[in-house]
Amino acid sequence: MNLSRLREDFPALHQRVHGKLLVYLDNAATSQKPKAVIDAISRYYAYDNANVHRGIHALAERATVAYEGARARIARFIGAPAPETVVFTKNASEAINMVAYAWGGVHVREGDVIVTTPMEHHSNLIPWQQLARRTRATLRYFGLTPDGRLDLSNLDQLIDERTRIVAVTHVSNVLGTVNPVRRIAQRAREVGAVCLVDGAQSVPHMPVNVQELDCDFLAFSGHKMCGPMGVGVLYGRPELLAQMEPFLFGGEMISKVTLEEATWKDAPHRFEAGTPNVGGVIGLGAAVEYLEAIGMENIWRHEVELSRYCIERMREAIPEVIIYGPEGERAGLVCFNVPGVHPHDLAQVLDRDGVAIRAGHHCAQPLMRLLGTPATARASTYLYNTKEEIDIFVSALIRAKEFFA
Amino acid sequence: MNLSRLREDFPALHQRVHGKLLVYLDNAATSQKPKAVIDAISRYYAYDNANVHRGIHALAERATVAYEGARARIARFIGAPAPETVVFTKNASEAINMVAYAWGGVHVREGDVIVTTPMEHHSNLIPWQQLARRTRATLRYFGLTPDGRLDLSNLDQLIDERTRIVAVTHVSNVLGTVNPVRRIAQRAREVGAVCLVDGAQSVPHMPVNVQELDCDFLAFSGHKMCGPMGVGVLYGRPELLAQMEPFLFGGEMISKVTLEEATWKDAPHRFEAGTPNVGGVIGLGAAVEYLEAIGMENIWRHEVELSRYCIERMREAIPEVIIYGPEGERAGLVCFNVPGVHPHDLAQVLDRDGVAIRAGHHCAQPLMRLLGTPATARASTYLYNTKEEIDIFVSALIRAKEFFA
Amino acid sequence: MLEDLYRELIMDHYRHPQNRGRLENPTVQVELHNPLCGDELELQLIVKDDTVEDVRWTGQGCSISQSSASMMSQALKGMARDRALKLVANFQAMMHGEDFPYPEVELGDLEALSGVAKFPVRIKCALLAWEALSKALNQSES
Amino acid sequence: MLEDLYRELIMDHYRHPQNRGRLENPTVQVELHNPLCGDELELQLIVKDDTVEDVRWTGQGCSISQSSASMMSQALKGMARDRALKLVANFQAMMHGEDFPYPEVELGDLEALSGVAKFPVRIKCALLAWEALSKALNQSES
Ligand SMILES: Cc1ncc(COP(=O)(O)O)c(C=O)c1O
Ligand SMILES: Cc1ncc(COP(=O)(O)O)c(C=O)c1O
Repeated sequence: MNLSRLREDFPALHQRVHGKLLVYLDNAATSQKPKAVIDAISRYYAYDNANVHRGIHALAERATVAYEGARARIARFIGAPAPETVVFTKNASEAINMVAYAWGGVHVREGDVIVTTPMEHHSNLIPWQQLARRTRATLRYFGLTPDGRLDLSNLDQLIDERTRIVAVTHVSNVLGTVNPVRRIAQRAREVGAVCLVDGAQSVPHMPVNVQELDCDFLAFSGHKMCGPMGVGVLYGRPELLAQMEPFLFGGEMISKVTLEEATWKDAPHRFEAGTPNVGGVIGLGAAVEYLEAIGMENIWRHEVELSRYCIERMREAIPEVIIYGPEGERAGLVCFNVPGVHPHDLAQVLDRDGVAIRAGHHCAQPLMRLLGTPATARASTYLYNTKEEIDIFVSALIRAKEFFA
Repeated sequence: MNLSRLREDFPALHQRVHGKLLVYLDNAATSQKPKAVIDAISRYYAYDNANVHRGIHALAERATVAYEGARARIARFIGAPAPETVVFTKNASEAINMVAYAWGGVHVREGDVIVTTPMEHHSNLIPWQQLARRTRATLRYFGLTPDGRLDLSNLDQLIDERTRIVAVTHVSNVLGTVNPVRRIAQRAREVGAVCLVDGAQSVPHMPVNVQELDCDFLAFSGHKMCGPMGVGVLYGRPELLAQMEPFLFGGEMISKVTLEEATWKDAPHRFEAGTPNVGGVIGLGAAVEYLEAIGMENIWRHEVELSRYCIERMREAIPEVIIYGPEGERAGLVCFNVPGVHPHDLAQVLDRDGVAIRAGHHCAQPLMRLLGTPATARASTYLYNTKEEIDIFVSALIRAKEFFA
Repeated sequence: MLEDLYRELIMDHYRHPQNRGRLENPTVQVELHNPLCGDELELQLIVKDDTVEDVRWTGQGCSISQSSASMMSQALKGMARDRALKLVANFQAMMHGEDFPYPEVELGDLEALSGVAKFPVRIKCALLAWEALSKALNQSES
Repeated sequence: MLEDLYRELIMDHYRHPQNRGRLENPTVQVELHNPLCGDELELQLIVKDDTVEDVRWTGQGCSISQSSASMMSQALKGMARDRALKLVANFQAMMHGEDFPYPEVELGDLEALSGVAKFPVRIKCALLAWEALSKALNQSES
């Protein structure tokens, strides 16, 4: 990876903020976009914009080919067996809600068990809480080890014959832990449960193959992987999608409609009611093309190395720093606290040095409670971040600490 | 309105299709985008892109200000009493589904009545069919007059004390009829029902003021009004939004979360789970700014005149043409059939002359059945269309008719 | 080119559809429609001794769907069930621009529809009758 | 400028918070939190004869939310309920860059927090204690 060349592709990275060069370390919230993606969207709106699927004219045909082409590319990117297994939503959250309503609403009954973990993002937690409440099912949680991994010692009791669905994040957006989702999905399969993987923090950063993971559903968001906002993806095993009733109703997803009733198209269209975000999907297709050209293996190695370097430098500079999550290989994000300085104040002071980090509960309040802190600071990297940026971040951190001392 | 200057703003209009200058008459499906909108989106992604609401750094602040600023502008545009009454969805369909689930699911019970019309787009029909099915409520339909208006003669019996919700389109996407929604909303209020107006075909084309209409909900889509795809709007009366439980769960919409339960933020955030389409909303804000500068009154007058001219010219050229919908003032769209030529074939042949129209059921199968045809052709205009384009369209129509004669 | 789509033979069948109508005693019938455009088609067959003895169809649709049904019905009469299934496969392959799986079964006049493959949105129109045929033949399996 | 936000007085209150702790016998107490960041605050008052006789607060949060609570608690002691409500309104106006609705009620030291108004995301931090106060005073209405 030629970092300085690659950075040229991202216009947002070359701006000054409060007079300082921007160091963008808030990638777990959303990534910046390469010019290729921004231009693909502009070009679509400038020349090919039309509603898809039903139009006979040239623009509608171009838009449909581009939209379905992006679907095929994204399917290949995650190793999906067919384009039809990829449903477009507005974000990962909608994808997860769709499964909770459309699959869960039918297959989960009173007394059944839903298994999830205390390290989930709210988007992969509250839909299951609500499903459990609606169906009177039981919500059961993995334990966490002291170093922030899932406790697998009781896996077979945790995921038992009463379990209908296991919802687990691939990579924690707080701890950086990479969870053994293949093993968990296998156990789910053994007891006849389905396994949904929240890939919001994995798909953008590492090679992910749904057939190797052998999961039933995978949800992720385009905006965290160089794509535009407003596009999420739900991958579903073909048999499961075929069984699922739709969840949103309207144009594009119907087969036959009378005043009394309606029948549905097959997946994926059945789950895409209304005009889809064609421009957004095309943008995500361009993002995937961009990422593939760089190589997901390379991106992952780069980020693992960055987070290792980052943690090392932080500990050197501020020995009392608290770093959350496991030692060893972990994703390119670091949640931390500097004793005596609230993460908000850290983020504020760092911002004035041009360094963008995030502070707060990271949509993981239950995990915050387990970690014994109401909030943390988080520095999260992506393919374009450099060690020099980590150095700037750490220097800014030292200044911030001194400011509040 | 200086049409030739205005047309300069739309890059898509200046292309050739099969060697002919594009005449885009598929605006009811989706509109073209002015450069101001395309640039606003590019600029956002190039410089201000960040996740909103929770970030302390400069980009997050800029993104949040722009996102909430667009909300305020859009609220003003429809005469909403406050920005908080505007909820962003992915399209009009999702907005309507949200009301059917989140309001309907709670307030509609067995034996209650839901009133709608046979001229609805599937997106404002199937959500109510499904709600009626889930709750065992009764679905009741307005009658249509022979010239394609709502029959109001039995309004007081139709909307009676058992009625909970009335869902009606403001402008029909097939007939061009402008429905008297203010009168209908008033009747709904009298019996304590709420009234949802589908503004997908009105908000882009005419001045719409929710307080003048006195409706409870208004749904519309950004992509039909010069904005990008992937953004819809649900306006809701503040008291109703405050009562409504959320419908999608996840990040951004919560207040407090434990492993067992969660509480919600107030509207509108309560209804915006997950990362919103910030870029799309900013694009819609720019679209509204663009439309306001031209003036919705001017746009409406222009389109009324265009459809009058179009119908006149079509009848002159092809006396046997069948035109659906009322005589007199109607929206700028014309559904029609040329006897002996299937609308698909018309659309195909017109496409080769550079003229983009739509053919099919226009997501209104029940209405097609009432009109006694499986499909129609549709030419639909917007602010940038000209009488010269109508002339080109009509000439192409004559050639197409001859081709199939 | 528009002429690739609307060949003379196609227009002939559209203007003078063959075997349009209903049978008194079909052994199998199938109703299908194309949700994209609202086209509808009802296909009736008399299949006896593994042979398609008679065919009728009714429906509403564009020139492509109507002529495809008309030409199909003509090709079909008296054809062995097996061969008809192979014809379906060949026709579908032609629409998707693929090689014929059964080159020994010739499409004859039906090749006039090959131009449709260049018009992605219209492929569904051409295939509607064939989907109905495929269903009908599978249902008539004894 | 960062100095507008982190004025000396604010940092003093952050490092040495006033009236932090819990009361034995509060007449009213309110717990609030800021969902944007997880900040939490519990406010306890003793309101007697329409006067705020004592104040304590606990909670976790950033320098702005903590110093705001601390400075508020200092200003509040012995203040008439009515005047306290006006102080809330003035403080909120200051945060939103509006004119004081009750110019006769002075903010005193609290003006040190005026710089927060330039940092939109932090306004909620500064307001947390005041929202709690507003709720508490309304609840303590006799
Ligand atoms: C009257 C009407 N209602 C609803 C819709 C649905 O809009 P969308 O597809 O953007 O959800 C449309 C547009 O197709 C429409 O014309
Ligand atoms: C692990 C995880 N899951 C789900 C989400 C939700 O993604 P979105 O907000 O795009 O729906 C996020 C991102 O915020 C995340 O980090």
